[in-house]
Amino acid sequence: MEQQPEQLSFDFYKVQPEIIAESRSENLKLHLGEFTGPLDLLLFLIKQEQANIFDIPIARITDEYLKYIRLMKSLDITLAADFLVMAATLIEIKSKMLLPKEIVAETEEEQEDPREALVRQLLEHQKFKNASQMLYERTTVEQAVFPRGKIESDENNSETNASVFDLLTVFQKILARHKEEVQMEIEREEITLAEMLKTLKKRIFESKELSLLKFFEEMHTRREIVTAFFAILEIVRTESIKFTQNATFGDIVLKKI
Amino acid sequence: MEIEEKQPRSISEIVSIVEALIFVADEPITVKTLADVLEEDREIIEAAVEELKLEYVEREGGLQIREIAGGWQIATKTEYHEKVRRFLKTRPNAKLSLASLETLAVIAYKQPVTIPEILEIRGTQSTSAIKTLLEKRLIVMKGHKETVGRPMLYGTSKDFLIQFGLKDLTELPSIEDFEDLVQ
Amino acid sequence: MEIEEKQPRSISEIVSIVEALIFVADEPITVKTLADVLEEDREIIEAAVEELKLEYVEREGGLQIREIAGGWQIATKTEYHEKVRRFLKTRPNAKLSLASLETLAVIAYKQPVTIPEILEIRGTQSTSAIKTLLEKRLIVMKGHKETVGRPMLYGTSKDFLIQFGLKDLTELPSIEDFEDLVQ
Repeated sequence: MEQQPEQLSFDFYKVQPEIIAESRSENLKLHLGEFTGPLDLLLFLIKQEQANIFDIPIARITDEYLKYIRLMKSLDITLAADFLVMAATLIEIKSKMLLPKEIVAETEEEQEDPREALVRQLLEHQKFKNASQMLYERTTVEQAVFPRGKIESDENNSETNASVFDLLTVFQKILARHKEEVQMEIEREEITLAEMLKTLKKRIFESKELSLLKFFEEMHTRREIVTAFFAILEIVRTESIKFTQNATFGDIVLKKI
Repeated sequence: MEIEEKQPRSISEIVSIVEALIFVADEPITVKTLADVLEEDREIIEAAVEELKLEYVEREGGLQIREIAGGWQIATKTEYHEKVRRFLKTRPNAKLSLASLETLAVIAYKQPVTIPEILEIRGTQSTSAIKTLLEKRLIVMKGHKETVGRPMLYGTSKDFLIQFGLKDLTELPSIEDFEDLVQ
Repeated sequence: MEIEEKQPRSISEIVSIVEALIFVADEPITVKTLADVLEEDREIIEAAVEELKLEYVEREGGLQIREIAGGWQIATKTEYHEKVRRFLKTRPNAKLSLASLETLAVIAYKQPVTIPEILEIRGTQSTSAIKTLLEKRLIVMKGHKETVGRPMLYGTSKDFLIQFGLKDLTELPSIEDFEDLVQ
């Protein structure tokens, strides 16, 4: 038995934003659509008010916009900061338009409609909104087309095509993992003092002398360095081995006497 | 040492080899690659692909030959999607959110483009949409822009062309075409 | 509740759907599975498969329908194997296992780098991954490091830049670029 005919998981047209608030008796029913940003909300309000985009009734639209923001706030819905920035912009435009024209003319070289920049942005945004609808339609059609199944020559393994983004993500994961491991190492005893002493002795007896700097460089963790340090102090105390330094601040070398 | 017998092939043989190669390729295969493998001129390959395409149309079978992402591919016909999906037990891919689609539209038309430039057009932050699009391999990082801060540039990928059924980016309708839709 | 409109399909439609299903299946598909998906009798499916097989023989194209392991499959014809193999060998292959990708990431970001240093960062042996990366020409040897044992240094190659679509190494996204995205 098949459940419902295949349906796409969402319908572009159905998720178009809308605000429906109806209060019947005690219940307030509210339906909020998904606005992709403040420009989206503004376009919606302009359409709802049946206003001309080239001559936006800024006072009315600003009121509507602020009403929406307040509604969201009262519902404890967190709004992206961009929505608040747009609110400020609208209020600014509104106040500019209230000023007598002569005063504005004095402060600005050429008299420009304070709404102009916003209108340009809205028109630009509208174009891309329409373009995204086109993309939605294309991908819907495309989902009905299937490529062939796997064949032998596809090297049936878990290999993936890698992009620069994959490189970066993988590298970041390695670094995170590395950090964790280092933290774990500090907690457990890696190399014991006895083992370190043995290694150190072997190294000195093999090559007669050993650069301290080099020996420390071979250590992987802070703990190992500390252990190595104790081992060196111990070996100088118990064996016939001494420190030499050729120059002030030069490398310290362990030498068999 | 190897002696390649260079007897001229018939066009129907070329068509057959082209079909075999398009089939085994796990990605759309370009005319150039076909020409290289067959050691034939581009024109001959192009004619062969056209011939093959016609054959598929005339056969009226379950498959089609189509040009996508700069190459050729064999795929099922749309009309059988219901049965195919039922067999594969797949659901349609999770759809992109409106925010992601919008961000993708901006990147597709303005590429290569930086995050601040996308913000300018969308009027809102797009970082989580960009992350989604990167993860879905629909967009790729295209190096840094040589301006202050060296912001990362983004563009669409080959997967974008495939998933949206486009031959290449020029097949996208002009962004100005969407203008007259503004009421 | 659902009413399935059970209008009889034409045999040619069944043949087309059968072809589409054989095509998308990862493994040879049995008559039983085909019958289940199409909700048709075994006999009808068997006839459709025979019909399809005949069509492929008559077409004389590059593909064949064959019965294998109790199921049906589309495959290239044996006479074109030489060309197919040639194509498969030469096709660019940017596909990497996770181990190789990890090793490549460390080399890309830490270059020039030695094997012990990679081990240190990845926390696991990378020798076979390094061999793979060298074979794929994604990395190259960059001389010896002047420390004890003079270990070999590795870095990314020109092919690496080409395959990952980078102009130069400064175009590699940095961890900071990524942080912009996750915040």
